[in-house]
Amino acid sequence: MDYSQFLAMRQEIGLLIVFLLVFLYDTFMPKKALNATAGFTTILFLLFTVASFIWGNIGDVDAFAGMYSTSGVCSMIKNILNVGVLIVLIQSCRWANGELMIMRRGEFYELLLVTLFGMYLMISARHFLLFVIGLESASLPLAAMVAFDKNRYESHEAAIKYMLTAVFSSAVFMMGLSFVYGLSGSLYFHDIALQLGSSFNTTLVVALAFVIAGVGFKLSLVPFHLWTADVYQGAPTSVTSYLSVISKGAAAFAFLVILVQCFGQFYSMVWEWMLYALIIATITIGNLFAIRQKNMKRFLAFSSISQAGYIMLGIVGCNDMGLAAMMYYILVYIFSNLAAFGVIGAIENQTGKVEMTDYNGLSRTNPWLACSMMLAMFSLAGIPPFAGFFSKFFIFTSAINQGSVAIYILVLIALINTIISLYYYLLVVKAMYISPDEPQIANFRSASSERLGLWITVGGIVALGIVSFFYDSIMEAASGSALFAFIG
Amino acid sequence: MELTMIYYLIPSLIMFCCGVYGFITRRNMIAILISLELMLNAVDINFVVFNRFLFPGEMEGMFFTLFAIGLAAAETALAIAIIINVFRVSNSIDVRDVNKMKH
Amino acid sequence: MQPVIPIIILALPLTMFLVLGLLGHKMSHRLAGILGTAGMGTTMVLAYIVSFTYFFSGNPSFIDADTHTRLQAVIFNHDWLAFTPSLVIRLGFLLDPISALMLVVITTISFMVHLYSNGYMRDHHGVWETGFQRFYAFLSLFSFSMLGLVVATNIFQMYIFWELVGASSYLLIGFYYTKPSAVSASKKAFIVTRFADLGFLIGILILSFYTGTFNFTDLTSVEVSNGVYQISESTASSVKNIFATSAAPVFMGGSVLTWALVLIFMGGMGKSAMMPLHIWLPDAMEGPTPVSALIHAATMVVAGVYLVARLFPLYLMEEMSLQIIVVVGALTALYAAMVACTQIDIKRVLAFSTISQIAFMMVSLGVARPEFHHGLGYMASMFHLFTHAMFKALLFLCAGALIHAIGSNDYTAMHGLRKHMPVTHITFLIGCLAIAGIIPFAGFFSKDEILTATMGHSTFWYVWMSAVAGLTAFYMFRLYYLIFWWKEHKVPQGHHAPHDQPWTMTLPLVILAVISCVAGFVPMGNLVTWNGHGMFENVNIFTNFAALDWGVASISLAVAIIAIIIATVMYKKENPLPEKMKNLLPNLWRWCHHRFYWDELYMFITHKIIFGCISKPIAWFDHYIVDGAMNGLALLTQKVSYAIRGLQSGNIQMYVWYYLIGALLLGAITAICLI
Amino acid sequence: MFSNILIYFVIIPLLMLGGFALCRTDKAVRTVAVVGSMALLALSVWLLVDYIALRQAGETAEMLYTGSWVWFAPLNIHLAVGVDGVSIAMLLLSSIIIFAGSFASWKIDNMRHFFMWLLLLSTGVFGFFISIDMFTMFMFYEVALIPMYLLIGQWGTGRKEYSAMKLTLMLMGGSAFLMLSLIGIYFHSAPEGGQLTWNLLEIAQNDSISRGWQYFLFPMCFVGFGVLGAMFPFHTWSPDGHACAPTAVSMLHAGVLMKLGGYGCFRVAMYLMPTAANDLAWIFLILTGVSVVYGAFSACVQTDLKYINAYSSVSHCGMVLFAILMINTTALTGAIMQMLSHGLMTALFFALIGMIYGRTHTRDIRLMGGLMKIMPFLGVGYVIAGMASLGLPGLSGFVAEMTIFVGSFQHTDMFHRVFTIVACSSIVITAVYILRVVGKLLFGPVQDEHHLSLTDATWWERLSTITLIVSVAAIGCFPNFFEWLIRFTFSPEIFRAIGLN
Repeated sequence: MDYSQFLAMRQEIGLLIVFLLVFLYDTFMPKKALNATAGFTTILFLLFTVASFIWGNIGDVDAFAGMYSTSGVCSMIKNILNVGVLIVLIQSCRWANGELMIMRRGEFYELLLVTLFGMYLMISARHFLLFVIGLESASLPLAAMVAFDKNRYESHEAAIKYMLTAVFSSAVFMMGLSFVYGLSGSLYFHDIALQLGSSFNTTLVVALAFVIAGVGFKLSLVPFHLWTADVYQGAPTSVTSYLSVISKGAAAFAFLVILVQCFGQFYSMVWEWMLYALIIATITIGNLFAIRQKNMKRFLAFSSISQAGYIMLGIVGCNDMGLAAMMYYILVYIFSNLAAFGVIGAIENQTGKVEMTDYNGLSRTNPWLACSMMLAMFSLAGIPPFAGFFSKFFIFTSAINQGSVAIYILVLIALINTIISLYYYLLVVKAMYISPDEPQIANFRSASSERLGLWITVGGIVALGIVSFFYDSIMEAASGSALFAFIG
Repeated sequence: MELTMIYYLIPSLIMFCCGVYGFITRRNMIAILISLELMLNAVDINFVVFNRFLFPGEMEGMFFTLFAIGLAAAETALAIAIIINVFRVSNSIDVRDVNKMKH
Repeated sequence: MQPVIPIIILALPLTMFLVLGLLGHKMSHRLAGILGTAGMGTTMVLAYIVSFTYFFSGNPSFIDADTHTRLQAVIFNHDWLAFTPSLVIRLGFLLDPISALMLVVITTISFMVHLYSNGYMRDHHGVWETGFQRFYAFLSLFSFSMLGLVVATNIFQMYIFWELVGASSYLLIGFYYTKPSAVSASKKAFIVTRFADLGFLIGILILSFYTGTFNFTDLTSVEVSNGVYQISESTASSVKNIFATSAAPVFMGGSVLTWALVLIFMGGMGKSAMMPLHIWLPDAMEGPTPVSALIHAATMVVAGVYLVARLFPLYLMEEMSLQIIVVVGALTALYAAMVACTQIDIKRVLAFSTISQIAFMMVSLGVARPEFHHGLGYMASMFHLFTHAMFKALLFLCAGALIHAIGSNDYTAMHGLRKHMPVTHITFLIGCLAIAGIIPFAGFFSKDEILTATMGHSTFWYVWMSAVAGLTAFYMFRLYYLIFWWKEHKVPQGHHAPHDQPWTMTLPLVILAVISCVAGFVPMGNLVTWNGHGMFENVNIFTNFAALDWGVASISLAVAIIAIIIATVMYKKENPLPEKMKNLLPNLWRWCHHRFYWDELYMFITHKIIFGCISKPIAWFDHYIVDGAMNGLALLTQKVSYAIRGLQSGNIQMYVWYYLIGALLLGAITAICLI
Repeated sequence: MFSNILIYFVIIPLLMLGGFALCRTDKAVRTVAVVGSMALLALSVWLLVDYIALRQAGETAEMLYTGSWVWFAPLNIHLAVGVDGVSIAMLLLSSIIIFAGSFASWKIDNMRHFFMWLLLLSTGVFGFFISIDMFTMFMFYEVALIPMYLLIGQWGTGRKEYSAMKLTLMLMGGSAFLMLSLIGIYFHSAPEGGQLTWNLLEIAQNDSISRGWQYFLFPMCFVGFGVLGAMFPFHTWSPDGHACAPTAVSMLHAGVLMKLGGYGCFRVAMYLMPTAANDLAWIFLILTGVSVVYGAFSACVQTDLKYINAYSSVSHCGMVLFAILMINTTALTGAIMQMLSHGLMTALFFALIGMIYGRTHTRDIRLMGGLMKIMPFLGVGYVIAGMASLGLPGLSGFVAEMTIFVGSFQHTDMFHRVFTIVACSSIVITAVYILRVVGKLLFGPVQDEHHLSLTDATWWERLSTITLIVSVAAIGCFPNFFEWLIRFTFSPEIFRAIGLN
């Protein structure tokens, strides 16, 4: 065996090193030094992120007989996730240093890094065994993280809901997988595609549906989304923000890889239509549920469900442009959603309030928080000149690139849904800026880590769209990918 | 009588359905976990059977099954831990009691 | 002719308007009055110069020396708005017989009114009316607009100033804007004329679309051919050809030309208060009396007549449109005369009399044909326009003097004023004689020409119009007697006896009275004819006498005298005869007194139909259906959102159940669809 | 990039935004607002003069001052700018109204934030008018929409939350259709194998959108812009929105923002899809023709001043779209004239209504009366605005409407004729509701004793009003200049829809 193949996995290995260092620090450092765990982890991760940007991309390399593959796009999406995780880490500093967390904050970081490792595997896996390992290691530790707020009942309810549905989902997924295996005789993506040829039968369609359901669960596509709202609401805010952006981003990319690599030849016959149905259902149901939510986290949960639908539009296009648009969308979505969660977290950490009515008159007491929240909402709603507009526009453009009338109708439905989504995003703005009620939240100074997080995210919201560099480089990475060879 | 593949697949399918049925009807969360195990094991059987009957030259399905068993164990451990937590907080492991967050 | 003077004629009133309007409140009342009057006086002098130059200078651009034909002279013409290369609105100055005539009429009356208002617009103690400066500003605006209207070189310029006179009329009627009746009268005037203008506009659009021009010189040029004066061959053929070959030559039973002309006439009907668009004029008497004299008697209301006269060669090409004009005019004339017999408010009597007299002019235009005395009706119409402006302005100004002295519009508050206000009495009498058509006052000659022309066209209309002429004499003398005779004037306790007004008010009366006496001798036939060709070879002071058709003249004179005698019998002294007459024909009297219920009909149409049956339902529709649909959509979304909330039941088992169903359905439906 | 004058139309508002962010006192905010809006005004006047000079010098290019800088290279998105006479007229209109609007909001609460949002809106407006790249155009379009929500919500009156939400959602609904059609146009912007482009001029030159696709995309594009142009039946955001908006916002919104709709309709929908424009115009002609009289009739029975004006805007903006759909040089020129005219006079109306409302604290005409005596300046201003609205010659409304009517009358078929006459009849209905308001509001006896103690306009209100009145009169008195400026765009060679008509 050629051990130099491990070099291809440099990003994963780097992450493992970070994980180990954090583990060692947590285990062996004196108690006093443990106060610095959060800072240590963040800085370490920052270094890793930077290094990953610089040395991460080694071009298209397959390793371990094709089980593992990395390319410009893969390293790009990993880097994007890294940025998101970095922001989550910064934002969670205050929470991690809080009274309740003192004993367990090391575990939080370790679990988080492990799940990220799992996601890396999901992204780079070209063999279902590796993929399943990645999937499970990305979801099981998350259940523990969701349950982190030991003293809150909701946290446990969320954890058990997540746990049971996740295992159910992976059972269904593997059921589907077993039939795919039965039909193709291989678990290599590449071989599956070769073996299946272009013929398909009922079993394969149902198996494919099961596979889609399994990954769709991670992405919280309707109707596999039902866990999302409860879990987001119950989990600690930092975990929710992590769940809502990072794991979704990784899953979306993995979803794309599976669909085009294994089942690419069935695109226009089978799963294009499945995706249409899923996208319409996801966007619509997510929006319809979101409009009457009162709890901010639950509200953002439904909003993130409908955002997942938009992300899927990038897959429907099934070309480089769609891939780039999807990655760009994920990047922008990370910043926008994290800005929103940053504000929610800051307020929750200070006052414990998460209801939308608590935000009434926020602009008068905490103008900067309100402003960040508003920008986040505008970006999520796709209002220019904020990044969300560009990402939405590009993802619609990439979808329409496919050219059929059906896709126009699909996009039209998605666009009409943006109006519903605008409505509920504006509800938040209305509460903060327009509602004449007495402000519920007194003026306070949020922790410097929270402010740093907000500055980064708000800066991203403003800059990611207007500065074309980000999209251009993503597009450059995506246009080199050989992912779409089987589409036809 | 020769035991063809279908003789294995049908029980596995039945197992899977039992698991689903159990998951949906049982109130005890431990029972639900057991149902989940049933489902996962049905998947394992499938893999093994397919490997054995269709692609006997390779071992991919077998290996997958091994890993799946490991994963199932991890899942169960974690699930039980959380169930215990839930029990500590709400004094109940009835699954229908954990529905405070809804709509 | 250099365009300097014409430009000043237009620019001076406009400048006055701007100066008085913008700076008026900073000036003293007296200064504003003097400024306005002086400005108008200057304009008048300049207009006289221009007009006399046109008529008498013999300048080859004004008169063709060989054929003695007066020409249309465009003094200047500046592009204002080019719609297409050919359809261009130009602002210019067209001199031809009728515009020169109108220049004189407008500036004279306007100057008189300006002068008169100096006295009228202040009370007995010399306190100025509020908004005196504004009043003069509006008068100047009106004069500007009216002058612009008559010198228009193209039909769209005319429309522009047509609208502007409408607006200034609106402003002046509503001068006493705190009075609700004045406000509603001004509104009514504007809206009714606006409705008529809609017709005018569409007419213009049709006409200009098919002829490709707005210019009067293109549309109506007249030339001599084979010794006969007629609409120029080129214009006639091109217009005819265009209308004959255009894509939609026939529209709802009429040729496009007919439609265009009738619609344009509709505009004229509105401005000139022809039935059924006359209802605004009586109400317009809510404005200050000098305004009524200027706008609603002498100048603006004859714009309709002027419009038809201006396009007369075109009307000649469509017999049907002329017939319509005759019928509308004749009906209006009779109607207005009948109503005038029963009104109490002296200004209303005069208003209806104005309507009736304008109708005379309309009929006269309608019956004019080149075959008959070189289009005598056309000349008569313009002649009557001229004389009527003078004596009707005189009558209105007299009425103003009376109202100013008495403080009321009703003759019931007057009676027997002849001794108190001798100057007013005499001048009013002269006005009455003139309008009644008594020789040798101005109205006699012009009305006689009209009746002659009507006779030449149709005996029926001649009899009809003669009867109306008789009615005119009757109601005017009824008014005269009721104001100045009937019974002795009772001065209320503690009041001064009414007396003649200051010189600023009496001087215009005297001047106008003198004009009313002599205007009939103006040899109009040589100045204003439809084709520009003079009617008489030699002109002297008795030309008009010589040209009279004595058959017609004696009959009309007799009718007038009989009517005056009846009026004298009925109204000279207080007697029960009028009451008896009223009781003899109660229904007729009631209908006349209520002006045949036109106003009520309009009220019904506007309030019940337009507001009640169109606007309100539309507003309702907008609010409940269109907006309701939008709100409904939002509500539906909310409702659906609530309806499906059960999906998120909070129960894990339901979650996986939906999950499974979803996955199976996804697979199954796709499979079924594909296989 | 910075050598192009047009860019400064975006940069100045952005600088002003920055300036506001630094301001600490109301006085400083006012200074920045006045200086900035004067700079914008000066810039647009200078642009106008320079443009005329270039055209006189024989410049025949379709657009002048063009510039194009790559933005998102993979999608061939450029920041492309360029103006012709129409855009310059619109820029001028915008800067005049922003100038007047700054003075009209001299005393508003929370001034700094108000002006920041207002200037964000203006950035969008200016950006929209200078863009010739569909993407940037659309971006600026949406930039202009969203500040409305906060401006109405925070500074509005009445049912402001409802109205703000409705306005935003309906306009965004329109832009949803718009976005789809723009993307659709992009993918058909070049013949098979050619470089796709967002640039309007290039797309028009390529002329590669097939008839079928035009049929599909044109209605969406037209409706998308039409919603902002208050096209029946998508106009209901307008009355509620205007009624609740603060003065300057109503001015800017009715004066400029609604023009974005009309501008987009011809610059994108008709310009790029001439075939469909000609074939499908009749559908929209019915809608807009209806909206002309429908708005006017609705205005007749309203009692709230702003509702009256909002419905009159529906009618007048309906006229804009109506004229655009007539697809000939004269009518299209008239449409732009009507945009200018309506923009100015409706801004004037809303300014005056705001000033009156600020004094009487009611907008119900039944509760007011005789205000002419109490506040003559505002009264006279209102009458002038009314006269402009009902089309008095010498003011802007007349020339615009007449151009439209003459243009529309060029069609000889029954359908167009009937709708032209229907549209013409609106001048009567307009007179009805304008005079009704003027009569009730300004004339007659004073209704409310308390009103007697009210004061007339302050100097900044006078300045704001006079600016607008002078502009209205300038268009009304010298229409040929403006028509000349505009007409170039609509020569059949450039605007192919006319050639096809």
